[in-house]
Amino acid sequence: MSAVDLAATKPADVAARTGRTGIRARTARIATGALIALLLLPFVPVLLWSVTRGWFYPAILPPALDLAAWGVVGSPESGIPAAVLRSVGIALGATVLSMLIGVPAGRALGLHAFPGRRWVEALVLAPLVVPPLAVAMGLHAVFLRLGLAGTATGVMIVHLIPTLPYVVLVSASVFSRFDPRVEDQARTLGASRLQVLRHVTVPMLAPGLAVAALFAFLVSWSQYGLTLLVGGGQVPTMPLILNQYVTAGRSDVAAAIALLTVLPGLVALVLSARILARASRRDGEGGR
Amino acid sequence: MPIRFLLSTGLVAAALAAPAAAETVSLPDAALTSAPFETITAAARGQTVNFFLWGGDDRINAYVAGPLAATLKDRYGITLNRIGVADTAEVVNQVLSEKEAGIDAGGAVDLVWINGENFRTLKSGGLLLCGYAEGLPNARHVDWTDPSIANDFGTPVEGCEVPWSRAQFAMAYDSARTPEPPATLAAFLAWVKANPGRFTYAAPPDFNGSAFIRHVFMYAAGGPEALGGPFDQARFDAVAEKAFGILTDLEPFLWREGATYPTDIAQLNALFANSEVDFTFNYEPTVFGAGVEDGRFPPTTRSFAFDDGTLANTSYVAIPFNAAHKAAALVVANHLISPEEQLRKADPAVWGMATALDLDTLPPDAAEAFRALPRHPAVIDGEALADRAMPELSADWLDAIEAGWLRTVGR
Amino acid sequence: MTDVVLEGLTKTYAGASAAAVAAVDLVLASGTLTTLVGPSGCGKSTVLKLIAGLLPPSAGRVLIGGRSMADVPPERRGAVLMGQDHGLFPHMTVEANVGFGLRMRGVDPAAIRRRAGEMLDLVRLSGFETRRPSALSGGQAQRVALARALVVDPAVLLLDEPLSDLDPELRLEMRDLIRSAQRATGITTLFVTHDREEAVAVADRTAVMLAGRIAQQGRPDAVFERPATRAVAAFFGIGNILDARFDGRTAVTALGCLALAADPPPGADAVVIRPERIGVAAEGAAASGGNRCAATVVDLGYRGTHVVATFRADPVTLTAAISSPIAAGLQPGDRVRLHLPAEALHPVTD
Amino acid sequence: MTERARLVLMLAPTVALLAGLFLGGLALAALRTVGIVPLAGRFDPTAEPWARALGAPDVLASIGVTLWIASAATLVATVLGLAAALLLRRAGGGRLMTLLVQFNLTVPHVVTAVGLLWLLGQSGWIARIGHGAGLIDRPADFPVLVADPAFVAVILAYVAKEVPFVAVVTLAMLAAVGTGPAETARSLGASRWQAFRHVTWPLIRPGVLAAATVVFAFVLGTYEVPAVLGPSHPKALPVLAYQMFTSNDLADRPAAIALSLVAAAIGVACLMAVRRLMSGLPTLKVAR
Repeated sequence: MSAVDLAATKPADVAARTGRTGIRARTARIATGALIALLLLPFVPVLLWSVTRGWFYPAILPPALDLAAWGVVGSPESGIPAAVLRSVGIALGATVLSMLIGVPAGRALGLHAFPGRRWVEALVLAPLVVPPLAVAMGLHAVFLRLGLAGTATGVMIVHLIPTLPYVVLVSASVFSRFDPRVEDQARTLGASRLQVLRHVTVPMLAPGLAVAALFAFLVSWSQYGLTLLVGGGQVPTMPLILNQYVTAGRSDVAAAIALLTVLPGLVALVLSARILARASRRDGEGGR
Repeated sequence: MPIRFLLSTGLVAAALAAPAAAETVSLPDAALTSAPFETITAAARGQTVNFFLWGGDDRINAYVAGPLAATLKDRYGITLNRIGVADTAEVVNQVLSEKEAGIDAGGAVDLVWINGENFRTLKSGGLLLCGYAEGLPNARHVDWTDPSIANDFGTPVEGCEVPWSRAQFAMAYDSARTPEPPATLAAFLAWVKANPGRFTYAAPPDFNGSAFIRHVFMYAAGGPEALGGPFDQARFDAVAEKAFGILTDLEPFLWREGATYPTDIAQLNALFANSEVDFTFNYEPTVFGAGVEDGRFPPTTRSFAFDDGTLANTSYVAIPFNAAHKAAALVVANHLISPEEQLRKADPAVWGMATALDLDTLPPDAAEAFRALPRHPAVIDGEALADRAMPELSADWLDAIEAGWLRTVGR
Repeated sequence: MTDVVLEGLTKTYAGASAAAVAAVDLVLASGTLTTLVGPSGCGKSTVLKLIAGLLPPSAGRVLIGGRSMADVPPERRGAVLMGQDHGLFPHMTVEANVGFGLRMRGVDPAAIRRRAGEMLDLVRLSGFETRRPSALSGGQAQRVALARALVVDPAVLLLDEPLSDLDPELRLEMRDLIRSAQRATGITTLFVTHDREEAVAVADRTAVMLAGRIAQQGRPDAVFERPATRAVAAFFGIGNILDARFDGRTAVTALGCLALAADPPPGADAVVIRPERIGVAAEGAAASGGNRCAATVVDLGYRGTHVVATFRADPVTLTAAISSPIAAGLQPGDRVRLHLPAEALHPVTD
Repeated sequence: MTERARLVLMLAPTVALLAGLFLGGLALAALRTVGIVPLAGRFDPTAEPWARALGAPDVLASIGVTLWIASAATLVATVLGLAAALLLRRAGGGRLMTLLVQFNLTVPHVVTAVGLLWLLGQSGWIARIGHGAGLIDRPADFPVLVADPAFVAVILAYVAKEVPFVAVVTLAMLAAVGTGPAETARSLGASRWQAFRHVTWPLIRPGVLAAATVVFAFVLGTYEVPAVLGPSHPKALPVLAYQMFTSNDLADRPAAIALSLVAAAIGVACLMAVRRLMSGLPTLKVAR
C-alpha cells in the first residue's frame, strides 16, 4: 500500500488496516473522479465554443481559434460589461441587505426557544420550496406601482425572497454552535455592545457568516425567473443576457458569457473553501 | 397569522399610497402633435430615451448603442438607452402592466420596435401616442398611401407608429448540400416528403415559424386574396381544415417525425447549420448574410423566395401613451426615418435592414446610394424578393392560425 | 476598594411562575471574597448577571461602591465576569485575550503589551503570548481567563463556577491561585459554586442560596457547622436531623431528651449534628455525661480518610464519620453507644 | 430592553420581509386569479382564470411532465449525491475533489442548460465524437436526448446542478453524525453495509430527505432549464405559465398566475413534508 493510499484511509474505519481497504479507497477515488468528470463535462463544449465560431457538425474540434466572442463581450455596445456591473451590484446589494436582515433572525433561531418558533421556521423555509413564479407575478403590479418594477433596486429587493432564507438558515446553524456567554464576558471586561459585535461576535463567527454571504451572493447572481418577471426584461443581468444570445443562436458569445457567469461562483467557492480551511486551522490548532 | 396578514396588506397600502412614479412631461400630448418641431427638439434636449428592442443580435445592438446613439447625442443632446429584450411581447406586457397599475405618466418605455399583434394589442388598448407620425419632418420621405405602410398586419397605422424597416420572408439552404432548392411551395412540400427528416419549422408563438405556417395557409387558400380583410370565422374554418391537413400530413416527414418542433428560430438555425435539416427561413433575409459572417451559418448558405410569393411586412417604432420622455422619443423617431440614418442602417456592414422610405421622394443621388449598397451572397436579391411580395394577414388571422396550429398540429 | 450591596434584588424571567432570584440582600465587603453556594438552578448565576448588568433586575438594586447601578451598562460597572468554561475568545491570541479589556478602554498598544505580560507572569504563563486558546490545556486557559479579568483592575470580580470544568488536582491549584491573587489585589470578589467544600475553603464569607433566596450567610465555618435551617443543613450534607421540641436547653427528640449548649432560637423545631461530631463507643464502655444512646451498626462505608458508619438508634437512623481504627473494631450488627455532645447539637428552624 | 423585546427585534425584519414580499405576493397572486385586484380596486369574483388555465391545451400534460421531471431529477440527484458524498469520504475527501464536486453548485442553471444542449444534442459534442468514431453517420442516428418526450436533458441538467447540493448536505450530516456510531456498530459485528444501512443512514436520513424535497420543489418552479432544453410540447409548467403571462391576450395573465399557483401548491405540500422530516432536528443545518 503506498503512502498516498495510507493517507487516503484517514476516515476512521475499524477495518481500515487491510490491503483491501486501500484498494477500496482507490476505487472510491476513481469513482469520484469519474463522477466529477461527468458533472463537469457540459463545460467542455462551453469552453470550446467561447474561442471559436462556425463550428458545425461533425467537427469534433473547433475549426479555428477566434476570439470575436470575447470582443463582443468586452464591447460597451453589447451592454455586457454594464450587465456584469449590474449583476454584481444587485447580488452585492441583495447580499448585504439579506445579511443585515437575516443574521439577527438566524441568531434568534439558533440560540433561543420562543413561542411561535415553528411558524417562523416555516416562513423561512417556505421560499425554498414554493416556486417563486406565482409570488413574482403577484408582486409585479405592486412593484410597478412603487416604481420598482423594471429597476435594479426592485430586482434586488425581490432577490431577497430566495437569498434571505439561505442567510437565516446558515446563520442559525452558525449561532447554534456559538456560546453567547463569551459576549457577556466581553461586556464585563469593558466592551460596549458595539465593541462586542465588532471585536468578538463578528470575528468569531466570520467564517460561518462569510459562507452565508457567499450563498446569498450566488443565489442572487444565478437568479433568472424573478429577474425576468420583476425586471420586465429591463434589468438585463448576466443570466438574462446569456439567454438572449442563446435564443439568438450566437453560441460563441453565449459561451463566453457563460464562462463569465461561472467566474464569480468559482471565486466564491475557492474563497469559501479557504475561509473554512483557515477557520478549521484556527479552531484545530494543537487539537482540542 | 394576523401579523402576517397585516404586513401583507401593509405592503399593498404602501403601494396604493405611493404616487405612481411620475416624471413631469414638459409638453402635453396635444402640444406634442401640433407644436413646431423646433419646440419639440428644444424640449427633448437632455432627455434620455429608453428604446426597447429585441436584443439578440449583436450587430443591431452595436448599431443602436454605438453610431445611432452617438449621432443622437451629438445632434440633439439626447441619450439613447438601448434596452434589449428577448421578446417584444415583454414590452407589451410592461405597458399593459403599467396601465393596470394606473401608471399613466412616467412609464418605463419611451420607444419600442414593434409590429403585428404587439402593435394591435397596444393600439386597441389605447396604449400608444397617436396622430404624430405623418407630421414628423422626415415623414415626407414615407409613402403613407402604400398599403404595406399604412397597415401593420392589417391594423391601420393611423399615425400611431413610424415605419422603420421593411422585411420579407425568405428560405435559406446550403448550396453545398442542396444545389437546386424547390422553387414553389408545392414543390417544397413534395421535397419534404421525398426527403424525410430533413425539414422542420419553429413552433408558434415563434414569429418566423408562425410566418411559415401562414405561407402554407395562404397556399391552401389559393393565394393571399382569399384571406384579405378582417377576420372571418367561416372563411378561416374552410381554409384551416385544408391547411392544417397539409401540415398534419407533413408531420411524419419532418425532423423527429414531428414529435417535437424547435421552439425558436435559433434552434431551427442551429439544426440547419449542423446539417440536421436542410432548410431554415427568416422574415429578415439579411440575417443569412450576417449569420455567415458571425459563424451561425455555413459559408455556402444561400437564400431564395418561393415563386408563389412570400410575405412582406414593415416594422415600426411606437411611443407608449405613458412614455416619460415623449418629446425626445419623437425626435428619435424622426431621426430614424432620415435618409441618412436609413442608408446607414441598410448597409450590410452595419445592419443591412431594408429601408422603409419611398426612394422616389429622395434626391436622385440619395436614392442611388440606396441602390448601390452591396449585398451579401447569402442574401437574396432585393428586387427578386420585391417581385414576390405578398401582403401580411391581419393580426386576428394570425392569432387564429397560431391557436389553430397549437390545437391541431402542435400537440 | 469597593463594596457591593444587593438590596431586595429580584429577577423573574418572562413566562416563569417563580422568581429566579427573590429579594436578595447581600453585602460584599470591600476587599473580601464571598462565596455564593447552592445547588444548580438556585439562581446563583442570575445574581452574577444582575451584578454585572447583563440582566435587568425585576426589582431591587445593585450598588457598587455606594453607587446605584440601575442605568449603568455592563462595560462601565467595573464588574468582570469569569465563567466556568474559560470563555476565551477563540479568534485571538493569548496576549490579545488578556489585553482585550484594556483595548476596549483605548489603552495604547505598548501599555497593553506590558500589562498583559505582567499578568501572564502572575498566572505563570509567560511565553504563551502568541498561542491560540485552542492550543491551551484547560488549566492554562482558565489561568489566561483570570489574567484577562485581573488586567482591567476590576472593582468587582465575579467568578461563575470557575473550577467546575477542571480535573481534581487542577482545581486545587487553581483555587489557591484565585485565592492568592484575590488577596494580593484586594479585589472584592463573589465566587459562585455548587461545591460545598470549595465554598467554605476559599471564602471570607459564605452565603447559601436555595430556591432564589439567601438561606444563610456568615463566616464559612459558622455556616458549615451551624446551619440555620433544615434545608441548609441538608445542603451541607447533614443527614442527622432530629425533630425536636425545646424546653429551655433541652431538646425533646425521638432519642429522648438531649442537652444543648445554648438556648435554641425562636421557631427551632429540630436539632442537627454533623456526622464527624458523633462519638462512638463499644456497648459496654463506661458512660460519662449525657446525650448517649444505644445503637446498632447497619453499614460501614470506607471513604479513604474516614469511614461513614450508619447506625440504627430506633426510631431514627444516624450517620457518623469515624476514624479507621475505630471502624476496624466494628461489624454490621454490633451494638454500640453513640455520644451526641451538647456543643455539637445545633437547633435549626424549618 | 427585555429579552422578549430583543427577540422580536431580531426576528421582525425577516418576518416582515418574508410575510410582506413572499406571503403578500402569493396572496395578491391568488386574489388575482379570482378576479380581485386590490391595487386597481377591482372586485369581480370569477373562476374564469382557473377555467382558462386548466382548459388551455396541454395543461394537464404540462403538470404531468413537470411532476415527472421533478421526481426523476430528485431521485437520480439524491442517489448520486448520496453516493458522491460517501465516495468522497471513502476517497479521503481531498480538498480539491470536494471543491470540484461542489463546483456546479455555483453555476447558474441557464449555463448548465446551455452546456448540456451543446453536449447532448443530436449534433452536439458527444454525437460528433460518435461520428468521429464511426458509430453514427448522421445526427439523426444519435439518440434523442434534447427536446425529447422524456425530458432526459432537462433531468440531467437538474441532476448536474443538484448532485453537489445533495452531496454537500450529506457530507455535513455525516460530519455531524461522526464515525462513532458506525464504529460501534462494526465492533458489534455489523458489516460495513449493515453499519451504514442500520446506523448511519437512519441518522442522516432526515437531512438527506429534506435536501431531496428542496430539490423537488425547486425543479417545479425553474423556468430556464426546460425553456432551453424542453420540447415544443408539452411544456413544463413554469414555461407554460411564463408564456401565458407574457401573452398578448390580457385574459391570459391571471390564468398564468393560476398555473404558477398550481406549482406553488405542490411546493407548499413539500414544505409540510420538509417540516415533518425536519422535526427531529434542532435546526436545519443545511444550506445551498
